[in-house]
Amino acid sequence: MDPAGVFATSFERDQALIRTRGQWVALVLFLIALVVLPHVLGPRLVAISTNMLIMAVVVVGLQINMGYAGQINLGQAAFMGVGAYATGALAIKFNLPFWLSIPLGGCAAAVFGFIFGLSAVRIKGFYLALTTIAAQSLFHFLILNLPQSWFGGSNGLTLEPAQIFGFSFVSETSIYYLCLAATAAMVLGAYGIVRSRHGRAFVAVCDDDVASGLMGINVVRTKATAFLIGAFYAGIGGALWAYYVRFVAVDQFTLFHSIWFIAMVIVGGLGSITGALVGVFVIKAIQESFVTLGPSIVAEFPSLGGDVVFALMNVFLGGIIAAFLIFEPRGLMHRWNILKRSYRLWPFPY
Amino acid sequence: MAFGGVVALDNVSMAVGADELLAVIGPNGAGKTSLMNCLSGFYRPQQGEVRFNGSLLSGMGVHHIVKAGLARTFQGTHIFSNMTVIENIMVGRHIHMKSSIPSAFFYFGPCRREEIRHREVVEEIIELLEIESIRHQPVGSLGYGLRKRVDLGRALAQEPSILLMDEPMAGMNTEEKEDLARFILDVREARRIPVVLVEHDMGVVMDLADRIVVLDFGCTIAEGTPLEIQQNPAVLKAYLGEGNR
Amino acid sequence: MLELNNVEVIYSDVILAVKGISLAVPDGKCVALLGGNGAGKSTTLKAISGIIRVEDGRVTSGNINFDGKRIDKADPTEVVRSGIIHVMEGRRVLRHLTVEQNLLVGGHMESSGRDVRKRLDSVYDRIRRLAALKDRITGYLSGGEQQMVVIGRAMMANPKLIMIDEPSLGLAPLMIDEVFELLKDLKASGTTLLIVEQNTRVALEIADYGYVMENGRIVLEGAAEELRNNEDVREFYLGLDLKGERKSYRDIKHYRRRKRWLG
Amino acid sequence: QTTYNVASLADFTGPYADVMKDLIGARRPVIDWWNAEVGKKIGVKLGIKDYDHRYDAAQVASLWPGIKAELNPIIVLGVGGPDVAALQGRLPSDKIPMVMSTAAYGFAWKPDPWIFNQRPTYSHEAAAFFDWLRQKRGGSGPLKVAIISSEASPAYVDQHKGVQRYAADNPDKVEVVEVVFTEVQPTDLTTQVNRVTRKGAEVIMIMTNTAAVVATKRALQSLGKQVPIIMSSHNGLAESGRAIGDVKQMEGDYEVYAMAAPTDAKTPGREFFEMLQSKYGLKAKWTVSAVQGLGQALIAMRAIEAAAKKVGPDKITGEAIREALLSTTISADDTFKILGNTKFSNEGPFPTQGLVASIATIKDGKYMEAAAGVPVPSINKW
Amino acid sequence: MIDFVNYFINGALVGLLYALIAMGFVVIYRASKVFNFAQGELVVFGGFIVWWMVASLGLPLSIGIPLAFVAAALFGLLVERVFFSRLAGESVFAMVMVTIGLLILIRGLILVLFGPQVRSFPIIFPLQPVIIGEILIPRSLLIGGAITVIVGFGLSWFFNRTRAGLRMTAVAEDHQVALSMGISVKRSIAFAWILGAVLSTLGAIIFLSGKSLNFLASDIGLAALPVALLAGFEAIAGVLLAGLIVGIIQGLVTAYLDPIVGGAIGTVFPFIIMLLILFIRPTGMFGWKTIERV
Ligand SMILES: Nc1ncnc2c1ncn2[C@@H]1O[C@H](COP(=O)(O)OP(=O)(O)OP(=O)(O)O)[C@@H](O)[C@H]1O
Ligand SMILES: Nc1ncnc2c1ncn2[C@@H]1O[C@H](COP(=O)(O)OP(=O)(O)OP(=O)(O)O)[C@@H](O)[C@H]1O
Ligand SMILES: [Mg+2]
Ligand SMILES: [Mg+2]
Repeated sequence: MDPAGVFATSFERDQALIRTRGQWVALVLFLIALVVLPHVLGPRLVAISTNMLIMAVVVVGLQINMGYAGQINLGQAAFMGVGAYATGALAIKFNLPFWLSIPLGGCAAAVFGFIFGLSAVRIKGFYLALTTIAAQSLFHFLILNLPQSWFGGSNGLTLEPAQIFGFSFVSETSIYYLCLAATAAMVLGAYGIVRSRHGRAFVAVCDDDVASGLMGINVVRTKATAFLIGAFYAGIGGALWAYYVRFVAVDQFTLFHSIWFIAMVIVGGLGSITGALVGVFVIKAIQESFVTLGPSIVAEFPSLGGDVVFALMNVFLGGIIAAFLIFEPRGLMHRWNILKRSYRLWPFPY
Repeated sequence: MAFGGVVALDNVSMAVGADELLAVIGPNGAGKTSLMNCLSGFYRPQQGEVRFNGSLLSGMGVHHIVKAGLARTFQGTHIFSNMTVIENIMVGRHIHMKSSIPSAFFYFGPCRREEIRHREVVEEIIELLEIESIRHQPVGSLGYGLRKRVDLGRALAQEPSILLMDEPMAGMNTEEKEDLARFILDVREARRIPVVLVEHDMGVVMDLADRIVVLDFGCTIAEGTPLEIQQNPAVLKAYLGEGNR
Repeated sequence: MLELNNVEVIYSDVILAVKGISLAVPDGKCVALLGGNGAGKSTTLKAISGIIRVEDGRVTSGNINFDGKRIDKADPTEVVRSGIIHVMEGRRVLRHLTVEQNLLVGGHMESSGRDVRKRLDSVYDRIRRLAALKDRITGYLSGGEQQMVVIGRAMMANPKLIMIDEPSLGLAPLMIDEVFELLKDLKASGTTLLIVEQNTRVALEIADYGYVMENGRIVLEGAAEELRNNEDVREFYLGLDLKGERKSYRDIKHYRRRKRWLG
Repeated sequence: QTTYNVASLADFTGPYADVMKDLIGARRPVIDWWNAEVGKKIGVKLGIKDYDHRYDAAQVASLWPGIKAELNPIIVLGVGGPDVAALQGRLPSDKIPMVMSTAAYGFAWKPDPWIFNQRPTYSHEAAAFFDWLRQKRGGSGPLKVAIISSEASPAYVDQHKGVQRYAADNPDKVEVVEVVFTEVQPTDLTTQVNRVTRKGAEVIMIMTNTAAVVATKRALQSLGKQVPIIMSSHNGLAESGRAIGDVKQMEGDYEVYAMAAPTDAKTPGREFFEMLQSKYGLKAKWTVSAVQGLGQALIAMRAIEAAAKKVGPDKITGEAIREALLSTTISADDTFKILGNTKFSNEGPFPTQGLVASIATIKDGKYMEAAAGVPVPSINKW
Repeated sequence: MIDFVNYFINGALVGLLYALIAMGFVVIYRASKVFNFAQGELVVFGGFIVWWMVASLGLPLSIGIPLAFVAAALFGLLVERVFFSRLAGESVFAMVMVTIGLLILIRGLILVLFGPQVRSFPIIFPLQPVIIGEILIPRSLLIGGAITVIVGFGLSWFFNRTRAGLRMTAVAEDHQVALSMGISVKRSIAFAWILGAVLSTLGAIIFLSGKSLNFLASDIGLAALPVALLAGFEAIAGVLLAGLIVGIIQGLVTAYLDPIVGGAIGTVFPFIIMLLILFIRPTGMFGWKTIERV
């Protein structure tokens, strides 16, 4: 939003994401920071950043699905898993290069998501959202019970590093850049989608699906599309994950992971792509600092005993999320918007 | 059209001519909204059919009927309250926009051009309805009257070839009704489309309508020009009441 | 009995919707609150009933007194217990419940089941229509029928003061007469009324006193009689021309005619 | 004296947080002991640092680069599945070997290992038990086995798949009458247990978790049947006994693993443990987890010793340790008889030959060894 | 044949247990319109309270269990006080999201308060099964099933026939309207959570009697979810039928299909049934239909 006194003079201007020079500068600086980050930070932080980037893709997808189209999605981890497995299988069996197998992994997840979304033909509201929980258990069941030669069954899949022109993405830094590029593209795409007619259709369907039907929006298709997009993002995230860890197993994609993704969306704020990114950053940062801090606390105060300290960490983490929900149920972005609004009105507060 | 034991519409036949403003009136619960719902495909009549320009509408999916050129406003508010005014009206443009998801993903290019093109149409409507100042406000925080105006704007954005309006004036004061009446007349003038209007404000109906259909308990009890209707004893008894001429 | 002094209401900490209004509703009288769209009428009612707080709004200054007690800090439930019922705009029926269940909810403060039935019968008695509809699911009722349900529900609580937001909204002429008949009846039986209404003509018929709001402020007030004869009210709210004839909607010229009292 | 670092992965906040106290409680004193009594002599000092991996592969993956940078470890002490999952692709390029505490998984059974399990897979251990029990039973027919498993984790699936493979290849030795699937916390297993006992199951294998053991035990009790249950290290007699309220109720059941059983007997392992207790501040209790920690740490220490001998104390690298692990036999005495003679090979992450298992049981209400040095048969890959 | 009967009866009883857990979802939904994702955690928490009272403090069952119910109720109240009292009137969606935070929090709390160890849950119902001919019925499930049926019909009566129940239904319909009628939304939500916590504790007792307990037992919440969906969120007595359907089908599938498939198809089957039935009845068998009016 513009500060007081700045007015949009054209429609392009009005629609642009970035409107003032200050914002441009900030964005460019941020991107530069992301690019030079591996050269400044230690490898642990780079690894964390890579992790965040992958999560960001998944959570941005969930944001479109949940924050825009209003469909709680408890299957995001499963969709991510489908992407990871598809990518893994394609890379191993057909030797596809990563720049093909990653998008195809996304597509596989998208198809899986779309199938669940299609139940919107009949099922509505909360019931629809909760059917995604079936995605989780189906995914788990299918992977473990389909022939081992397809997806490795209980053995999982082991991948070779991503390669291009003889360069392989083995080092932490190279993987980081791979993920950065993919995530940047996906996030930009997400901004595009939510600003287009599709994004509006999502919000409309979420607000009032009867009225949006009568506005010419194909409600079922829109809902299914929301799942499709959410799952596509999850799939891309899963594919990146597959190349990052280079081993894919069902227990890397559990319901509990989905719940954490949802927590990230909530903390960031529903209905904002930036919010999703903020949510990933905040939760992941807290989680990682606890993990890092924990052993040092135990080393400092051995009398406390490891398990107590660590259990307390869990409570902290849960408590922080709960606190967010109580004091800022609409997420960090909401608070930020209010701040911006008062800034815009400043110096005339009301 | 019946719901369980409740017969909402019973053998109603009517026709709207091109460029005609047809008002439908009737006491509460007469079936006016149900009629609108049948027309716009939201209800599927158990008997009978709806035709528009010769093509059969009944049985088509709701969003197909919209694409065929039928737009409507709602009784009460069925507006997307989490969206701003502009976004709401842009939703009305949905059927005219083509961009696919991949092109939306690569926003810059055709998708953006399309957005801007349609945005211009929307701005025209905003100007027409004089809601410039609330353009960027979320509709959820607007008063009832303004919402109804946005609702109309959304319908207009569909560039319909027939417009159904369900109690557009409800919740407005006289001045605003006057404005809205003006808008309706303007639209009719500019677009030359038939309008079906359901309204309880007799002043509005009598002044604007070319022809009036009166429903009661799902049946047509009268049909005619405003003057004829005003004199019709059945209508007086069922609807207007003495003293509400 | 109800008094507002310099009340200010803010939504989400930024939108000032009501900018310091004062009004009084005397015992047993009917007061009408008029005004254009977005003037802040509904907000005022919500501030009185306390519902405002669940919409992220706040009364930031001024005070609201009812029967000598301050209620601007009170919980909505306490406000209702003290005898004020707020009928919100938009026919908020409990959609999945039947008409009768809706009414029973209204009578939830009654001490015994028998008393509730008694009230129920008296409401059915007053609003015959509801008796016929009593087993229908309210979500499927027509707009006008729903309006009757919410008024009936408010009556079930046997309040001292009923605040009704746009009672005539969406009602057929005959029905409006019926509803206002009902309100008159209520008034005659001693219930105090605060009505927000767009249908100025009928509102001023029943009201003893009226306030006109614009942009969050009260711009005009006076006895109903006075208002009815006020030139501006006549033109903008009653739609009469200078001779007292109703203008035809077809003849309205298309330009901004609105005269504003303030800002 | 050259100082090297050992990274110690542990699950403090995940699902196995409860056994970690004993596991890592045993690792640290071993290293202190080694520093004092062995390292000093050969001129090597080891540091150790714990990392919380929450038993989550994602966490391991994000921890690992930091561990490398911060600690530059020459060897890693791992716990279970997630470590293997997240690191098996990386260790070869990082040239750091990892020694695991738990049994191996089928999915990690690949040649050219950088990951080393002191124990074979759960299926191997189970097979060793079945052979032993069949011999003890006598007679000729195959041993009829029922498996209670779960699909909650791929590791569980791996366990029963291995046994099924063994049974398929050795129809004369083992017959799997049925695999029953349950949830992590079964509601009730009476009908299922009734069914498998009627099918003639002579032993029920449960290597998933204690909840399944308890539910099965209750089912057996209510049916009045006496069919022994065979468990593994993580859900063994002590844990299950605690979970059911009293270890006496586990009378006649067994646990099996390719390590010494933590019985009260004065074994060399036990003596070593008590020495650590008195001299090196070991706080862990004498449990299977502690034994795992001891065994794991000892393997790592002995490998470092061997590497130091080969390349010199100042030139130890992860690679050298791996070489040493693949080329030397770590004798049973080196691990205070906690493990048998251990000889890793290029074929897989665990010794494919010459392994022995211990079987423990509850007899007259007392935890004791039922057999030791039971040979582990070989199973084809599944 | 006798096997079939056995699987059938056992499946039905397990189904009733699911129904009891699902009732926790439904009750909270019916009184506050909040879908509680932390239901499984509530069960585990209830279980730990019982364990703490009976096994750890060593109170006799007759004192320990009532005390555990009281403690659970207090916990439910605490949840409302801490988490929801501030949110009254906020969107339902926000409240539902809170339950996800709650899920994570309760897990942490359980770890801190009771530790990660697997605990032995006290034997509340006698272990000997009821044996009728060749049919063998676990006693805890049988008694639990009976309790569930009674509780189910009782609660159904409460919500559908009493004025207090109606009041809560009103809250679940529309928080704002309820407030405007002077109904305390907070109190209704508090009641919902108290009831939910108590029911969960009851569920834990039946589920865990004589078994073992640690925080992974919360998976029962997941198993009960299809039951709640199948019945419809508003249907309290309907949950009983849904539970029976799910339990019986799951029991039979586990017995006859699992060995054929060689995998745990029994665990996914409830979800498949749920999807199928939702396709026929989109708001569950007895849930309120979505009212779509314009
Ligand atoms: N979906 C439905 N299910 C059940 N009954 C319905 C449904 N839709 C309408 N009805 C019933 O049909 C009758 C006609 O309703 P409708 O909404 O068409 O009236 P209306 O003429 O628009 O009245 P109003 O002027 O009050 O809006 C009412 O009695 C209503 O209860
Ligand atoms: N929940 C809300 N959040 C933010 N702003 C609000 C909210 N509700 C109302 N407003 C703003 O407060 C102002 C007054 O609104 P209010 O609903 O009181 O008007 P009204 O006089 O009742 O209008 P109408 O006759 O159209 O119902 C409007 O400008 C509106 O934008
Ligand atoms: Mg209508
Ligand atoms: Mg209003």
